[in-house]
Amino acid sequence: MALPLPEETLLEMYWTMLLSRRLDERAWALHRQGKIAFHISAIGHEAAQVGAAYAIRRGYDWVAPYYRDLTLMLALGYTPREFMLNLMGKKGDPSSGGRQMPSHWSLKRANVISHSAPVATQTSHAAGIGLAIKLRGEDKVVITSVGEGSTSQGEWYEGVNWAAVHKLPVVFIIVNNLYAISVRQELQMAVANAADKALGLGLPGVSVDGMDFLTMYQVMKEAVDRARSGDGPTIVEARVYRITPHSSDDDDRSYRSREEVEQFKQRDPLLIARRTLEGEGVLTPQKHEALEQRAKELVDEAVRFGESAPYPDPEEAAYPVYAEDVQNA
Amino acid sequence: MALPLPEETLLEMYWTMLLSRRLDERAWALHRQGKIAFHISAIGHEAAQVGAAYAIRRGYDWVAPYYRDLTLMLALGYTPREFMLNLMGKKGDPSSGGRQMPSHWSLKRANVISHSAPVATQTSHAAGIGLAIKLRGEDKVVITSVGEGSTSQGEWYEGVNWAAVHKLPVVFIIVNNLYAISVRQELQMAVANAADKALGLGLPGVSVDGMDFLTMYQVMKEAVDRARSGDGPTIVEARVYRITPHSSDDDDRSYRSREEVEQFKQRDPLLIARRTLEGEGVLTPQKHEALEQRAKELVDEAVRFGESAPYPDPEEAAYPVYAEDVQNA
Amino acid sequence: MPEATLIEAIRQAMDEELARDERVFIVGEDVGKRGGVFRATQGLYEKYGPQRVIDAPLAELSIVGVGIGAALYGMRPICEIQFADFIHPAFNQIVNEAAKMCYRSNGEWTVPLVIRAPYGGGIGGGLYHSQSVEAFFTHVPGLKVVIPSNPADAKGLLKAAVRDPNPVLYFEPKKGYRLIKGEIPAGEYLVPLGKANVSRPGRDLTLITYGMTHYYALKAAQIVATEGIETEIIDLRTLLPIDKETLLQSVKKTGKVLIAHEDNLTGGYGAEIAAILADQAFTDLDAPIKRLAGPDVPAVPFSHPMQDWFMPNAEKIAAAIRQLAAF
Amino acid sequence: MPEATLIEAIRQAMDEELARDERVFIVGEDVGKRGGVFRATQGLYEKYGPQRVIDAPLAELSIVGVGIGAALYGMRPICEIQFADFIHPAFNQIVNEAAKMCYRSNGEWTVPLVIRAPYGGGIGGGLYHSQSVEAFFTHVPGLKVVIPSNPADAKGLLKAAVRDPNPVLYFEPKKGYRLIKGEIPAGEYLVPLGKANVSRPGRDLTLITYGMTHYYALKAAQIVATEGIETEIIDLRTLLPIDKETLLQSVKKTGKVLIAHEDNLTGGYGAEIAAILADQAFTDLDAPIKRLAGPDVPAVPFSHPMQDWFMPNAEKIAAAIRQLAAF
Ligand SMILES: Cc1ncc(C[n+]2csc(CCOP(=O)(O)OP(=O)(O)O)c2C)c(N)n1
Ligand SMILES: Cc1ncc(C[n+]2csc(CCOP(=O)(O)OP(=O)(O)O)c2C)c(N)n1
Ligand SMILES: [Mg+2]
Ligand SMILES: [Mg+2]
Repeated sequence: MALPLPEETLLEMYWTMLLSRRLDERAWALHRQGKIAFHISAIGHEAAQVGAAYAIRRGYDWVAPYYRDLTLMLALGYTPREFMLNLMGKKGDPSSGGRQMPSHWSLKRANVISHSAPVATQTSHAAGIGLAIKLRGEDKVVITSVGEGSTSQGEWYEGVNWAAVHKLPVVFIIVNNLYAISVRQELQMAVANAADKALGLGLPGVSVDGMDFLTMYQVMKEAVDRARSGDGPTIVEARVYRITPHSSDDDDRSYRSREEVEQFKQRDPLLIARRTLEGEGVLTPQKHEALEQRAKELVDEAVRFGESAPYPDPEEAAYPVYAEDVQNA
Repeated sequence: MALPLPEETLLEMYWTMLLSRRLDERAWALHRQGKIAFHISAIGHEAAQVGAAYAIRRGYDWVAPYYRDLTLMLALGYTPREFMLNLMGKKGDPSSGGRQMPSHWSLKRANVISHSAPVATQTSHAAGIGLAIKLRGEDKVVITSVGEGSTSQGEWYEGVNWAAVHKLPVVFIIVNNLYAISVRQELQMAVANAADKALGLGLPGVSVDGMDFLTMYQVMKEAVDRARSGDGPTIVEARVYRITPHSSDDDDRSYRSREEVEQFKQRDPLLIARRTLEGEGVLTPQKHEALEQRAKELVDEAVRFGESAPYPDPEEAAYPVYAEDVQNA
Repeated sequence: MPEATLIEAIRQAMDEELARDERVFIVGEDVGKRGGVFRATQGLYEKYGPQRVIDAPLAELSIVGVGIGAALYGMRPICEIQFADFIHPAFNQIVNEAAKMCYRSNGEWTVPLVIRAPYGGGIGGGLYHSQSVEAFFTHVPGLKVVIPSNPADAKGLLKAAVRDPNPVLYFEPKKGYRLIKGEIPAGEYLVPLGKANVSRPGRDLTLITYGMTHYYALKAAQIVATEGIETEIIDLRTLLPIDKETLLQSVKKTGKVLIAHEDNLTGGYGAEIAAILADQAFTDLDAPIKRLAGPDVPAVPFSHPMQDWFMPNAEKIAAAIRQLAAF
Repeated sequence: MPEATLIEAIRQAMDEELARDERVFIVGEDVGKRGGVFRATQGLYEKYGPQRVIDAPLAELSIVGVGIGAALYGMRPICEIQFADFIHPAFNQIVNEAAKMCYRSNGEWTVPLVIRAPYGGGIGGGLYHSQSVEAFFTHVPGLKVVIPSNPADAKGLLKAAVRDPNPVLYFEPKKGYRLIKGEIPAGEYLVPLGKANVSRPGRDLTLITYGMTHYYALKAAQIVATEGIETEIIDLRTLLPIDKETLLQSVKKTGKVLIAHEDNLTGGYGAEIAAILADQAFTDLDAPIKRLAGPDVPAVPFSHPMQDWFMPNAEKIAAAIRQLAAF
């Protein structure tokens, strides 16, 4: 297989996935220890996210993510320390200064817009950014993601429709992990693949194995190039699996079997990536071990940093309601 | 051509279209005379509506219409007198007792539910009726209609999606007259045919010449049969043209050429129906003349009836806000 | 009388209504196998099956829209909105459709529908899992709006809501789901919609409240009672239609009014109560009408110190009582 | 100073802002070739082209959502909702997104967006072309809500709204589009948001109102003036944030308050004004705070006699003034 990216980049992608996984696992541990109140996980989704991130010009293109996009965020320069501030609701959390729940991202320096919890509302924001890019005649692209369940929302449909009608430079990622909390895909949609929704909206739709970071990267790259060259939007469905419960508030045993979960763990995106990269001689067990070591150190350090960081002052909650009140500018 | 329905029924369908046209024309005249405040027209849409009406078991199946469905309503037993009460906002208007604008239908005796002005809200109502029919194990069917522009609403998408997921006995009619007021189809959707939206929702979609009542009838009949037999919903796109301005408040000269309108008048659904029926020997010029005569009499009588009918008392406006206040039951 | 938590009371009400009337069904996200994210419908899917307890697509407007359609056909749907914060996509269906159906059809069509949604903060839910949304709907004629404050009312009001021929919004104080316990009268138990409850009699001032804030209010009244201030508390229970009678009677007696709710102040439900009293009880008033409400920020923040800053509690209410009593 | 109608003033404001700032664009249904169903954007499509005056799909939530996205990117969109009655599908985008963006991102992202919508009845529009919707939004911190009552304000407020860094809802009294005429100061003319206007001074009572009802209020004040009653009228202009200062000053002087709006009474905007005054002006008040508002029915009916029954007018307001003045 001809590698589509330089070795260094591939290693960076692998590193990002690994770091994401270790941060995510630590978050679950912190939750068990009662040190954080909530976590919503990206475990199983890492390959799809890193594939998407490396298909855009990071820091130049725009991103409208959703709550599972930890790996994507790390690829855009979000740091482990920042994630810990976010998890713990500490001062300096760049997403919201502790106002939003964890994993409700925003990172202005990386062109990541703020999203909310009501699902799919970011879809029309992405279309609007695409419209602005087009009106200004720029060559930027915007990518946006939602879960497959969220495509049941009229919010999603209307946003994609705008981009299709106006041929806007947007890539709409549908992260299909088969479940919306407990509700399976069959109760959300009557099409076999979420990507088939593209057929009704008049844009290309591709369904891809989102457990394989290189496949995801390649499909995303095509879609992003297409958007950048003015040919319009694409829907990319990344087929993944959520290996953990929906969130730290969930208990998934009521709605799916342990066998099913175990089966999908065989296709863990980190294992697949490691196998590919080792097969290509890009990664060695030694290199992997070194990365693990570095991840552990970074995560440990980030936790210490987060724990010693102060909480916001209560009175910070009073602003900024209006742009006039902004005090962090 | 083998006629799909008894001659008598075909004549009835033709009669309904003719009566609808003459009532509609009279409404425009009444508006010009300052006798009514508002009219929204079905002219050009008659064939699609009569085709749909005769495909269901009228009075048994359920209907969630939209404001252009005058012909459909007449086929369901709505009377010229009732239409005049409705146009004039007089007491006894069966849709709303003068509360709603004209052509916002409701006719409980014919299983026609009340619809509002915000477009496409009736789509999920139709899905809900379909769900109720299915839950009760009945063999009824519900049909519902919207314009092609209204399919841009998330409201429409979500309602159809429900029916597709649960295989509900619903037929979703999209009346494509190319315009939503002034906005052409190309600015509403990126698909060539509105029926293509079915591809993204996982149900069959058929695009049909809605200017030909027999074609419309046959396609609707299939879709209704399919729904009744438990095989699920269908989208039927009726390609028509709105020969009049959008409503009595509209001036269509700013957004479409007179040539275009003239061209479509050549395909007037009444002319097509008359040609077909005369060709088959079902209709003769004499019979046609008699129908015209009867229509004129009926319309004249209805106008007189409407004009002499009283307005609602002002205080009627105070109720019924809640079911407890219902005074007409 | 057995003790139950608030959420058990709600579950009981649904269970009994499902058993009583086969037109009743539940529709919402994760209400089936999962039993609801707060477990309000736990066990009902197993008991009544997927035709009576329906896992909906993740799409609130159609959850309500489908409910309306089914109600028009003669069913009695209970729609669950997973969090009140997610009722906004269904606003058009609730306000333009459900609320106006009876009026616009001159009574030919009615919408016997219940929409349940957990509301309120203090549970670390941040901006989008903490909202109070009642004021958007108490402005809408054609809707009924109910908020229970204790298990007995929760059960009796929900059962009455299911039987009501109108669209009823039923907001549940989620922070109280397991926190608030109480006895529930045995057997068939209904609490009529539209009737407020004087949950604590008192002579010095009238404290008007509902839902979770009522829980704090009771505690606050206990605190100030030790200081000799006797607070009369009115638990509204039904916010629309408003039980003006009960309010006016109490104010006639006390002459002082404090209105408390968690939702933000400006344009909140308390404004209407204040406005009614400033008109109809003007001559009975001995002091300015006071409101204690959430601050005018977009929603409850996540981080604990900021959440605490936002939330009402017994101490804040006690302070407001003292100030008003001293007027 | 040239005279203009209300709608001409609105068009002028958009024309000037489009010319001044290339980040400004208009998006809505039929705003292009058709020039808007009320002709508010007439000529602008021809002048600025389809990139600056965009005919949107028939889908309000995405009209607002796309506007928000473009605003985040640095544009200054003006979104037109064809009738205020159709703003409901966009409720989630307005309340959960636009209003909360600045707060939830701790100020990193702001939404400089204007949403224009014609509101109000008396034009034979029935339940869905007559609604007043301001009270849904004046409850939402993070939004600004503006309603002009005359051409000069309409122009100056709209231009200020376009330049405001926040989401601004700008509701236009459609019955007054051609009915209300007035002079507009020449040259660049801005009216600051957040400032009410004492449009008629008087000593006997304060009449607080806005928009179309202000038009009737002026006439009512003229009628009762001939009977010796001097009404002070406050035209709010900006409903959120509220200019409390101006209100309190006036009530200090007159001691009596009548609040008038077309929207239905319960939970309407007037409730908040009454509540503020019942607290902060309590000792200044010589009479109950009165509200004259639309009746509590779901919306304005179509048929003339019923529409008249619903609508406020100069006579109804004059009657309320007389009654209050006599207290
Ligand atoms: C409008 C809205 N309704 C309900 C919820 C509650 N909720 C949070 S996540 C979720 C499931 C989302 O499923 P999916 O879109 O498939 O994404 P996934 O979590 O599987 O990645 C639900 C129902 C919400 N956040 N927003
Ligand atoms: C939610 C909503 N937005 C806007 C309108 C105003 N409006 C009334 S009809 C119409 C055009 C509808 O076009 P289409 O759906 O194609 O139906 P047609 O009138 O062409 O039959 C519009 C924009 C409305 N009624 N509802
Ligand atoms: Mg999912
Ligand atoms: Mg059309």
